[in-house]
Amino acid sequence: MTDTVARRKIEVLVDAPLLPRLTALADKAGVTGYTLLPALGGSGAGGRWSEDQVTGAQSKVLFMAVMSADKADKLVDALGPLLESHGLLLIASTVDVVRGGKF
Amino acid sequence: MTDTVARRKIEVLVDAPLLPRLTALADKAGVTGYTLLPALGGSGAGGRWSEDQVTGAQSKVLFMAVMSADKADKLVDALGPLLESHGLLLIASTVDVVRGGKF
Amino acid sequence: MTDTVARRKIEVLVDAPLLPRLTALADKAGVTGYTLLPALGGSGAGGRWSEDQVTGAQSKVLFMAVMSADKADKLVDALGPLLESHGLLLIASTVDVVRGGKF
Amino acid sequence: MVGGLEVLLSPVILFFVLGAAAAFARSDLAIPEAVAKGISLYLMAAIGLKGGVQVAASGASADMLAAAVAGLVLSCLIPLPAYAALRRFGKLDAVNAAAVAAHYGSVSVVTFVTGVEVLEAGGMAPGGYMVAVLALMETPAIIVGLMLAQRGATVEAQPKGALLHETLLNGSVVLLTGSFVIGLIAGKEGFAPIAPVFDGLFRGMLCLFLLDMGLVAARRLREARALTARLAGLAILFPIINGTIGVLVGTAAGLGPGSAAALGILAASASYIAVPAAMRLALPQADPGLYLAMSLAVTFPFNITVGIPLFSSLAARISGQ
Amino acid sequence: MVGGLEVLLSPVILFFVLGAAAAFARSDLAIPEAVAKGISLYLMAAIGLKGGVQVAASGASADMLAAAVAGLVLSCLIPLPAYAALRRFGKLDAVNAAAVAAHYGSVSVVTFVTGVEVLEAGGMAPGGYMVAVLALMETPAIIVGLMLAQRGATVEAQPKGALLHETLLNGSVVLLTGSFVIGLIAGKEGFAPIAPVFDGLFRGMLCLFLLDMGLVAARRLREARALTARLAGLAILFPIINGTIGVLVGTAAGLGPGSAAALGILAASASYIAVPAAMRLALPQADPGLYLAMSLAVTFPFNITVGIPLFSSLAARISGQ
Amino acid sequence: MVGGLEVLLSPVILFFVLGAAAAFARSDLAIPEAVAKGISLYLMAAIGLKGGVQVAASGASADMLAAAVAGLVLSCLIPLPAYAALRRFGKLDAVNAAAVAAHYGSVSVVTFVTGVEVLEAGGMAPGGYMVAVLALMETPAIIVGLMLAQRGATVEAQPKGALLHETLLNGSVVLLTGSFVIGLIAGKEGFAPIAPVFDGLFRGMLCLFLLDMGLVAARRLREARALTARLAGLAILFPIINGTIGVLVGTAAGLGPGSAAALGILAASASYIAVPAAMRLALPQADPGLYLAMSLAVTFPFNITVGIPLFSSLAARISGQ
Ligand SMILES: Nc1ncnc2c1ncn2[C@@H]1O[C@H](COP(=O)(O)O)[C@@H](O)[C@H]1O
Ligand SMILES: Nc1ncnc2c1ncn2[C@@H]1O[C@H](COP(=O)(O)O)[C@@H](O)[C@H]1O
Ligand SMILES: Nc1ncnc2c1ncn2[C@@H]1O[C@H](COP(=O)(O)O)[C@@H](O)[C@H]1O
Ligand code: NA
Ligand code: NA
Ligand code: NA
Repeated sequence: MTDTVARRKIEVLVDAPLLPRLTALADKAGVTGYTLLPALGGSGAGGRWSEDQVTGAQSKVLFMAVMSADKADKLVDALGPLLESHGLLLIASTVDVVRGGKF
Repeated sequence: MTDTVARRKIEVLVDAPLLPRLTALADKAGVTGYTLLPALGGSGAGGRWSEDQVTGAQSKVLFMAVMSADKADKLVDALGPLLESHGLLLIASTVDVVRGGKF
Repeated sequence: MTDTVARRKIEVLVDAPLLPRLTALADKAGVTGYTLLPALGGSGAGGRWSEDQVTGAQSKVLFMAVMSADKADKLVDALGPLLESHGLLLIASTVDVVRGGKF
Repeated sequence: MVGGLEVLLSPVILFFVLGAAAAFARSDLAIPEAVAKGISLYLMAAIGLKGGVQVAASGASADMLAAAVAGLVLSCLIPLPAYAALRRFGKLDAVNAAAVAAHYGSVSVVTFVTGVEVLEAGGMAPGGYMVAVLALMETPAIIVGLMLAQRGATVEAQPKGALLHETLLNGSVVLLTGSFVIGLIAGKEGFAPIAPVFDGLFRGMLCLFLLDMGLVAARRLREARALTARLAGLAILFPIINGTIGVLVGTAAGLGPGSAAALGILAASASYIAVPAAMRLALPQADPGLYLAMSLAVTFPFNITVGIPLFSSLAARISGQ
Repeated sequence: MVGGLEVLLSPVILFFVLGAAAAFARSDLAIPEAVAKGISLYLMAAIGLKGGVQVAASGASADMLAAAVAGLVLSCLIPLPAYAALRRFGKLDAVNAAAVAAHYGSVSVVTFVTGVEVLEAGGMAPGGYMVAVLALMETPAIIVGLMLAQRGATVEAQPKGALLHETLLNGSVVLLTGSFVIGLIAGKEGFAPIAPVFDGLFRGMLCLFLLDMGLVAARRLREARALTARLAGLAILFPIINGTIGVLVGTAAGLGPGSAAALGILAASASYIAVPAAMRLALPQADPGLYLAMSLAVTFPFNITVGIPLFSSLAARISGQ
Repeated sequence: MVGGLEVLLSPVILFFVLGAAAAFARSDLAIPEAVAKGISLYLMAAIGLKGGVQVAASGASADMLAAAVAGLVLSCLIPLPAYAALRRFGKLDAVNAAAVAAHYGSVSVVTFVTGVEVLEAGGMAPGGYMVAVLALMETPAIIVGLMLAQRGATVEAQPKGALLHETLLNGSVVLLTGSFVIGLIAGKEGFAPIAPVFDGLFRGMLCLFLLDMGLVAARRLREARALTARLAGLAILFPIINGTIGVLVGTAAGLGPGSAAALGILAASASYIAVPAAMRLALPQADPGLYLAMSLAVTFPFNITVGIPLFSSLAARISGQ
């Protein structure tokens, strides 16, 4: 059986124009491995939105990164102010990965 | 360290033309915060499909919402008949979020 | 209350041209239910990439499948060599599903 | 007259064949879905505009009303024998038979567009009002199909209003009808400045779109597990019979050979946009793999390559051209 | 002269109306976002090229400088009274009022493009240099808006350099300016081989784009919960006042009626691309639902249907044409 | 003759420069990927059709065979010295050197298309059959590259059949070849009705596509961490040497100056579609950041701006035009 180890997965739903700022913060926190997924639309306290490339103002992207628990704590702390000021959604969970040394 | 609290994350893979019905049910169950992610294709009991905007008949969307355990139970119950009649995939898991008061 | 049962969710981030090979391996391991999500971009040991349909060489897709723990072990084993040779990201986690008989 | 081989060797059809061949050979050739969808919307706007402009020029006529009535009646009645054949000969259950029958009562915009292209190239242009008939024929069969399903099986009661709304206001009906009305208002003069896009590019865009349709149809055929030989046979028989009836009814209703041929093409064609979406909502038990395989993977290619020349020459022969 | 009704019945405007009607009727008609974005980039490249080619032909002129100065001054000053009105009459807090005010100081490329189209059809083509004025007017109001916000509320200090960079080099400014320069270099001769795309297709593409804009604007209006009657009123009042001022300033600055009308249209229009993106970054407390509802769902449709003919005839009348 | 500066100042090249400048300045200008991909498919279909129509008009010739053989030989042999140079001078390991070498043996469709455009504008149109040569040259180098990799390192045995299949039937080869055959069948007359799209729009579409390629290439260059000065040097040296050889071989093989120039452009160009995809599958240890940086971020821009005029004037001079 292939060995797996537990790691933390952090997902942040972020406004597209804000993405460079988010990845820069992640970079500073030592998180250099991540994947971006597109979002189509959604609804929240600020009403409904849907991906609309013409305006672009309300496009959002799902930032997803797997890392050790330590780094996850650091990342969440580093992102704190940005999450707060821009009201971003952050989801953390525990997952298993193969070749844990990478993370 | 930033505080996080446990919440439930519900994901439903839904046929695009059925989406308005799903969000209406979620709304009734008090779930107003959600995000939609596009799907590219897949395979299941009903065979393979792949996103094909020309026909549109087999486009699917991933509905994702984070909420308290209570609301999650209510939502799953409310969606029950629709999941059953249309054979939808529902995945629930436990995640940690910051600023838990929102959910 | 609707009954849910625990299952394993396996996610693999795979290069688009490699996808047929991955689904063929999954098929052999008895995993016929899966969903594909598009990815926009990311960063890792191999540097940054972003979805770029013109070249196509660096498009990636997120393969996602829910299954029993048994099958999950088999799938991870079956994918082992491919994950290794192509350096793919595999994430496993435990989720709850309704109508568990399907999986 | 519209020659068979000549039509088959026109670039429009050859691009369709190229797409199908690429898919059968498992090439990774693919047109981005957003682009294909964009072209399909363009084709609808263009055909709508051109129809409206033509009617604006020629004025309303008795033909128009006759064609509308004939089209409506055909799209309501075609599902009935189709349902019977699907149940008995095709061995489908009530729900699947009803879902498939609804597809054959409705129409395919691209088949119509390709047909008009072929008819025009052959000097048999149909009346501009046939676009309105096309829009009229898109949705009634959905209702008939649902009634058949409810008679034959216990089907979950649906929020009727919602479905009717979704059906009547589905994107292609709205775009076709809206463009037709814009064409009517604009007339020849108003159309002139936008003609380079909506007229000049039409054939070339149709080539690119049929390339995609060839890919889509052939991929679906390759993966069609639910398609039995009997069902494939019906998917070829239906267009032959319905198309012939359409041409005869059109001629009997007094339409010219071009419009009668177009009515035949509409009757022969099967929906793969509006009806599948409606069935997914209202008859989720029906298998999309089945109804899309029949309408999109068998009937559509048959009509593009064989049906259109067939009904065109039939209409020409009957009318004595 | 540019007739009101005639303009309203041109296909360009009718497609906008069709889109809006489809969205209000809750049709599922939708143009793929990637395609709509592609068309909008095409329109910017085309208008930029055409402006550059025109200036290459006519040479630099005093008009050009006058128009540039007038445009810059307008885009810096318009936010000030707008801010006051939004706070007092509109009852908005400082941050939201500042964000909305910035939108009205900036401009909408599609409104300008549609305006040029209408003016040209009416024989009142503005000078090619107005494209450069358009590019100049896109960003200054963002700075003014942020200054207003910082005066009126404690706003998180932003990395200024980053924001300025993002604003000045936003895609539409770069594409407009770049295409303008390419047009200048290429001139009439260099433009000829690409004219079939950038000139011949222009009006038809604008039709398709306005169809999408009608859908987008009407959907946003339907979902605009933050839009009070007072704010909706301001979203109509602002273009009327700003547009009139723009025409007067343009005429006083010595511009011909076409260019004065174009300056009025620019002044009347409100940004819905560059400014929202900048606000999302720099003023995240401001509500996008609010500023997009005003600029995109109310002011944009008003300008397309009423504002453009209004400012055109105003400019024509003042100049005594 | 094809003048250097004149070419550099044509809109087609200027749009490429604009894209590159925007990316270097970190503008957020971006063309939706689906649209860019759609345009690239359009360009392939158009160049294929035009080539086929030309061959249909002029008939098969000895030139055709000579060009095909020359192209095939070049694409098989070019990787060998390239591999040696990459290992010794470039200091790459065997796998990466083999992967990069394969890219230079194969070709870039857009470089060819731009080259044909420039040659036609300069009155040196190459033979229509060069499109077939382009298709022939796309894949052989992949096999050569894999053989080099297997000689130089222990490389995981691949399912050969699968790879060969994927390579030979990759989308661009199928579309180019298919369109060429359609052009052959349709001939001038069959092409006429679709000419407004596939001929009229060609140059303008190429402008928009090169705008995107400028963005893509410059972004990649900015993020190319693996690119050493030595490798960047090779990425400029390779096209100069290979292009010159291509022109000489073409002239020696008896091709006219236009076709010889086109062969030079093909030899100089490096693949960034078919080969990267094949390498990702068959040589996953090779670094995509490396081979895409060399082929797409250095060689492609070099060829567009310098290489094409260079090989064109070389061919003209040799043939004494
Ligand atoms: N509970 C939730 N679950 C999933 N997505 C959410 C949730 N709440 C908010 N979102 C997403 O975050 C966006 C911004 O949320 P808000 O700031 O509440 O408007 C929404 O438009 C949704 O896309
Ligand atoms: N076990 C699974 N894991 C992930 N996705 C699934 C699974 N089973 C089904 N799906 C998705 O749900 C769709 C419908 O499933 P089915 O009703 O089984 O055909 C499939 O096409 C897949 O996209
Ligand atoms: N820790 C991580 N979390 C999320 N995605 C990752 C992570 N590491 C790598 N990836 C993704 O996997 C791709 C390949 O990773 P690598 O092989 O490290 O370059 C990256 O470009 C990312 O999209
Ligand atoms: Na029919
Ligand atoms: Na303004
Ligand atoms: Na080469």
